[in-house]
Amino acid sequence: MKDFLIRLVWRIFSGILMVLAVASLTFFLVRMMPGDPVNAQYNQLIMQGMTPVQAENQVKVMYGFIPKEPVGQQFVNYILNLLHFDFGQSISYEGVSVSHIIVSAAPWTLVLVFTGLIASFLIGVLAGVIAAIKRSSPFGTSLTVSGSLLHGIPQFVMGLLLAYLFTTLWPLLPFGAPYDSSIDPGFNWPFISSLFSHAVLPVFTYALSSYGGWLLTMKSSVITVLGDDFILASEIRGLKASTRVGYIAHNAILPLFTLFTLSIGFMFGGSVFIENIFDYPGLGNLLLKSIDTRDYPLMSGAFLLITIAVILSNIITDFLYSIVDPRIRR
Amino acid sequence: MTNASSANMENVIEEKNQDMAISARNINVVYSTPTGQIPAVRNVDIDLPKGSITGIIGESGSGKSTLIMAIMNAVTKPGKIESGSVILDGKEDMLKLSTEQQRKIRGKKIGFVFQAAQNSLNPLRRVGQQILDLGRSHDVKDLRALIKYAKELLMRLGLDADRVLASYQHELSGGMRQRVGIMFALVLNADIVFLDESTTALDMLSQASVLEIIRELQKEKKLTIALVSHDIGVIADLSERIEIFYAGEIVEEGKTDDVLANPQHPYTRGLIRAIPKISGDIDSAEPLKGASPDYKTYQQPGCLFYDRCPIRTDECLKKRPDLTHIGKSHKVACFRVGVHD
Amino acid sequence: MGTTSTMKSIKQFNPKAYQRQSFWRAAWKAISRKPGRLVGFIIIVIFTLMAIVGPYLFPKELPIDPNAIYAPLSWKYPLGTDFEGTSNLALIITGARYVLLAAALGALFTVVFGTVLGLVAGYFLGWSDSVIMRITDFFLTVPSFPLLVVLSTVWNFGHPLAMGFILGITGWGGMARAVRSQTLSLRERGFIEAARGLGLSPFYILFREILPNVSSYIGMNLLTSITGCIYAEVGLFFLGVVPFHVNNWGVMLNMAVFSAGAMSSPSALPYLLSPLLALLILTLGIVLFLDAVDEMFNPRLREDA
Amino acid sequence: MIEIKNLEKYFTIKAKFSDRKIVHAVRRASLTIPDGGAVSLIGESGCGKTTIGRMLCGMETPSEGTIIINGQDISKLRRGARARLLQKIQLIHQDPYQALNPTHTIQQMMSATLKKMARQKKKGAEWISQRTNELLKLVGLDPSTILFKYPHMLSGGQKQRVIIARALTVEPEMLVADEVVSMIDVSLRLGILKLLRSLREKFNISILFITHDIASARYLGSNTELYVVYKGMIIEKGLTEQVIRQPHHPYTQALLSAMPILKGIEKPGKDRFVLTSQFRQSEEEQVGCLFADRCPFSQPICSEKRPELISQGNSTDAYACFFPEIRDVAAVSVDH
Repeated sequence: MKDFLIRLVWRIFSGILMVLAVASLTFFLVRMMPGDPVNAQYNQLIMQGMTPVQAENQVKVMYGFIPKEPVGQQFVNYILNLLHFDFGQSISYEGVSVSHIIVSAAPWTLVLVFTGLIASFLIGVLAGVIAAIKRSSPFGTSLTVSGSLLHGIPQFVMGLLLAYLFTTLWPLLPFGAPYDSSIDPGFNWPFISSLFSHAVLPVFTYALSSYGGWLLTMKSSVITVLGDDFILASEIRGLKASTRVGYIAHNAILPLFTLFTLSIGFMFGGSVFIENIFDYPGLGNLLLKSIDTRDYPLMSGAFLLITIAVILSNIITDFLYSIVDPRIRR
Repeated sequence: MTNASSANMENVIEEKNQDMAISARNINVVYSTPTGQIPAVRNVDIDLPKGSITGIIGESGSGKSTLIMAIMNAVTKPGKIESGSVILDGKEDMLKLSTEQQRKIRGKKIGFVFQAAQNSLNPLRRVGQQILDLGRSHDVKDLRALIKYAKELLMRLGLDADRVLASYQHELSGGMRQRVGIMFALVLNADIVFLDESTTALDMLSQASVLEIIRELQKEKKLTIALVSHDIGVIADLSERIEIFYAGEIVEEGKTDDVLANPQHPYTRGLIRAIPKISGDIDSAEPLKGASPDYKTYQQPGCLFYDRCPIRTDECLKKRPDLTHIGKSHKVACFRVGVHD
Repeated sequence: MGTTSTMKSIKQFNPKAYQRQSFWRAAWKAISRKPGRLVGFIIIVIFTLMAIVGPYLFPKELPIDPNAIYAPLSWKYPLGTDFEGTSNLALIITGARYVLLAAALGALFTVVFGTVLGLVAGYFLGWSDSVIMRITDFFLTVPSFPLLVVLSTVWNFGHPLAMGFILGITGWGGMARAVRSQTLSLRERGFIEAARGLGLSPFYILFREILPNVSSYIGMNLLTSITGCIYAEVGLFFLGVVPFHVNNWGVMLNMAVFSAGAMSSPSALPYLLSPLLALLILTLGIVLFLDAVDEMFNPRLREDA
Repeated sequence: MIEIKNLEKYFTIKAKFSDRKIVHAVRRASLTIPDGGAVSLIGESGCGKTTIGRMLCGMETPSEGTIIINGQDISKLRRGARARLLQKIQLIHQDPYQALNPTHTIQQMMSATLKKMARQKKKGAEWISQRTNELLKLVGLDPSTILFKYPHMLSGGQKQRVIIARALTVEPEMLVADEVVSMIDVSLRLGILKLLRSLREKFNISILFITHDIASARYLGSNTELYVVYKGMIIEKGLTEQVIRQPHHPYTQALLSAMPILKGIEKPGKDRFVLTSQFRQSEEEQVGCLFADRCPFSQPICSEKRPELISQGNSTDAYACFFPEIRDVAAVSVDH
C-alpha cells in the first residue's frame, strides 16, 4: 500500500512536469511565431483606439501575459494562469474563454471516437482470436489479410473513400456537418436521428482504420500464448475446451488492455482527419481552425488538453495494469 | 548378486506384473520439416507393467519426449502419429478413442509432470483456482475434498499448503513449482504418472528430495511411472526397468541393474563410460565419439548408431538390427552382441 | 549441408567478399522466394525510379490544357486531368519526388536517432539511460500528429529535408524504446559479456555485436516508418495547414476535396482518386515486401531458404 | 598465481519500490590457484560460487577483500592496466547457446580478438588465419568445415569448444569455467572436461571450475582442489578425491548423498542420508552456522556461534564445523 502511494505520487509529479514542459513548448512556440502575434495584437488594439493600459489588459486576458514584460515574467504569468485552468481568451471567437470553447468541442470528439474505439476493439479482438486459431485455413488467412490491408490504409484515405462510396456513388448517408442544419437542435426525434445518421460515416471510418491494428495485435498475442507451455499442460491435464479457451483469452488480452487504455488518451487528438473530412466540430477541427485563423491562445489550449489527456491515461493505464496482472502486483 | 538369483527374481517380477498399465505397439511418429520427413519415433514397442517404474534415456533430440507425447496422443505439429496402438489396462486403445474420452483420461488416469524449466501453470490464476478448474473439468463432485487432498499432498511434499494454494506461479521457486506439478499429477488419483525431465533443472539437493518423494508415493499408491530423462543418473537411481533410446528407436531394454552392469549395445556401453561418475577410475572414462543424432542420422538405411560405433561392420550399414531377446527380459538391437570394443 | 563444397572453393578466394556477396545473394533469394514479396519489391523499385527520374520526364511547368479540364480517362490522359487540364499521371509522377524523399529522410532520421539513442541507453545504462529515456518519454507522450500540426505554424516545410527532419524528430521515440529493450535483453545473453571479457571496445560491441542482432527489426521499422511518414506528410498537405510550395500528392488531395469538390462532382473524381491510388499501391508494395526483411537479416532463417 | 583474500560481496536488491534488500552473496572467501592449477567451487545455485568467478574476471567489483594476480593487487591498479591484467582471466559461460553472437560466423568471432592481438604483436593477416586454425584444432574442431558456419549450425558441444577457442585467442593464464557442461549432452560432457584438463597440462593454464556436480570435478586432474560453498561461505576444502571419500562437513555429505546411484554399477555409501528440507534465503542474518537450520546433526551451539574455516593438521584440508565427523556417503563401485 505504501509502495502504491509512493508510486502514485511520483507518477503524478512527473505527469505535472510533463504538462509544464509541453506548456512551455507552446509558450515559446507562440513567441517564435513569425511577426510575434502577441505584439501584433497589442499594436492592433492600440490602433483601434485603446489606451496602452487597456490594450495591455486585453492582451493579458487573451494570452495570459503582456508583451512589454520581460520574457521570464511573461512565462511565469502564463504558467500561473494555467495552474488556475485559465487558458486565456480566444481571438477568433471574441470574448469567449478558450476553456469554454474546448469544453464545448470535446464531447463531439469523445462520442465519435469512443464509439469507434469500442466497436473496433471488440470486433478486432474477436476476429484476431479467430484468425489465430484458424490461421492455417483460408478463412483465417483472409481475416488476417483484411486486417493488414485495413491497417495499412491511412485514416484520411479511408475517410475519403467511404465518403465517396456512401455519399456520392450510393447516396445513402449525409455528408458533412454533425447534423442537418435545417432541423432545430433539441431533444426531438428528427434531430436525434439526424445526429445519428451523420455520425455513422465518421464512426465507421475510425472503427475500420483501427480494426486492423487490433486484429493483428490480438492474433500475434494469441499465437504467442498458444505456444506457451501452460497451454500444452492444460491440454495434457485434460481441462475442458471451454476452460482452455478462457485461459488463452485471458492471457492473450492482457497486452491489449494496455494499448486500449492508452488509446483512450490518444482519442482526443486522434480524429483530426475524420473531423476535418466530415466537418465535425470536435477538438481536432478546433485545432485546425485555430491554426487557420491564427488563434494562438485557442491553439495552445487545444494542444495542451490533448497532451494532458494522454498523460492522464498513461498514469491510469499503469495502475490499472498492476491490478489486472498479478505479476506486476507486489 | 549372482546371475542365477537375478534370473529367479525376474521370473517372480514378470509373473506378478503380467498386466500392463500401458502397452504401446509399433508407434511411429513423423515430423514434417523443410528438409523432409523425419521419423522421430520409429517402430517402438513399449510396455509399462502396473506398479513399476520405467526409465527412458535418450540424448536431446532422440525422440524420447515425442514418444510419451505419442502415448498420450498429444503430439504437437509438425509431428504426426503415423501408426501404432496404445492399449490402456489391456482395454481401450488411446489412439482410437474420441477426443472427449481422451481428455477424460488425460489428467485423471494419466498424470503428467513437466520439465522443471517449463511453466505448466496459468500465470494469471492462483494455484488453488487451477486445482478447481482441473476438478471441474473432470467432473469431480466434491471440490472441497479435492482441495483438502491437494493440501495433504502439498504438505507431504514439504510445502506450506495454504500459502501455495493462494500463490501465483511467479511467487513460487523452481523447486516449489516442481512439487506443485507433482501434486497436479496426483491430485485426481491418477495411477499412471509420466515424468518428463522433471528434475533436470533442479539443484542437487532438491532433486534428491523430489526423487525420494516420488519413490515413496510410488510405493504407497502403487503408481505406474514412466520417467524420461537424458540424465542416466536419475533414471538409474529410480527406475526398475530401463529403455535406452537412440535416434527414435529403442536400442536396448531390460532391468536397470542388468543393463547397467552388463550393457550389450555399444551406445549403452559408450554412454555409461562417458558419464562423469563419483565412483570408479577416472582414467577409464571416455567421451562418446561423434555428434548427437541429427536429421541426417534418421535418414540412413542401416543401423542408426553406425557413424559413432566402435565395432561396426559393413553389414551394419546395409540393414537395421531389430530389438531381440538376449536374456529373459533383456533386449538389444545390435548385430554385434558379444563383440567388445 | 549442400553448400559445403561451394564454401570450400570460395574460401580460397576472399572470405570477406564471400560474406558480403552472400548477403545480397541471400537477400535476393529471400525476395524471389515468394511471388508476393517480388511484387512488393517491384512496386517499391518503380516508385523509387519515379521519384528519381520522374521530374526530368516532364517540363518544369506542366502543360495545361483549357480544353481538357477534368477530362475523363483516355490514352492521352491515362488518369484524367485536373482543374487546369494538366495530366493527373504527370502530377503523380512529378509529385512523387517530394513525397518519397521527405518520407525516406524522415524514416532515416527516425531509425538513426532511435537506434543510436536506444543502443546507447540500453548498453551503457546509468545516467545516459535515464536522460535519454526521459526525453524519449516526452516525445512518446506528446501526440505526434497534433504536434506536427502545431509545428506547421512556425516551421517551413518547403524542402523535403525540412519535412523529413521534423517527421524524424517527432517519430523516433518508439524506435528508441524498442531498441533499448532489445539491447537490454541482448545484454543478458552471454555473448555481449563475453565480448567485453575479451577486451573488445564498446564501439565494436555496440555496432558489430549488438547492431546486427537488431538489424531485421531496424529494417522492418525503416519500411514501416516510411509509410508512416508518407501518411503524415500527405495528411499535413491534405489538411492544408502547410503552405503549398511544390506539387505533391497531398496538395492534389486537398485541391480535389476542398477546391474541386470531387466529393459531389463525379467529373473531378479521377483527380481525387489518382493520388489515393498511388498511396494504396505504394502501401501494398511495402506491406508485401516487409515479409522478406526478417529473412534477409537473420542468418538462421537465411540458411533454411 | 592468483590469490583471493577475504573477498566479500553484498548485492542490493530493489525488491519493492520503497525498500531495498541486501544480500550477502560472498562471505570472506579466500583461495589460491597456482599456475596450471585447478580449483573447483561446488554448491547449489545461488550459493555465491558464480559471483566469486565473476569477481575474478572483473565482471563484478568485490565489496571488500583483495584479488592478487601475479603479485599485483588489482584494486590498486589504474583502469587500463587492470583491464589488461584481467584479460588474462577468461570466463567460459554456462550456456553455449547464448554465448555466441548468432549473426557472426566462427571465423568472424575468432578474428575479432585476433586482430587486436596481431596489432600488438605486429603480425599480419597471415598470422590471424594461421592462429585461428591452430586454436580450433587445439580444441578438437576441424577448421575447414566449421570456419564459415554460424553458431546455430553447431551442436552444444561444438559451441562450447568454439567458446573455449575464442577465449584462448587472448592467451589467458586462467579460465573460469562456470557450469560449462551442464547444458551439453551427457555423452559429450567428458570431452569438454578432458579438453580443460589438457589445457592445464599442456599449456599451464589454470582453471577455476564452478559446478553443482561433484562428479565432473573429478575429471580435471588429480591435484584439483575442491571448495564447497554454502550461502556464500566456503565451508570445506581439500583435494577432490579426499573430500569425496572423507567429507567432514554435513553439508558436503548431504551433497554427496544427493548424487543419484547408478544401479548395477554403484552402491550407496553406508552413511548416505537425504536432506528433505528446502533451501531458503533467510530473511534476517543468521548468527550461528549457516547450515544449522537444515543440518541433521546440529547441536544448540551451532545456531549461536558460527564456526570458522579451520585447517586441520596438513595445510590443504579445512572445514567449518563444530562437530566434524567423517561419514561414508559417496557411492562406490560395485565389483563384478
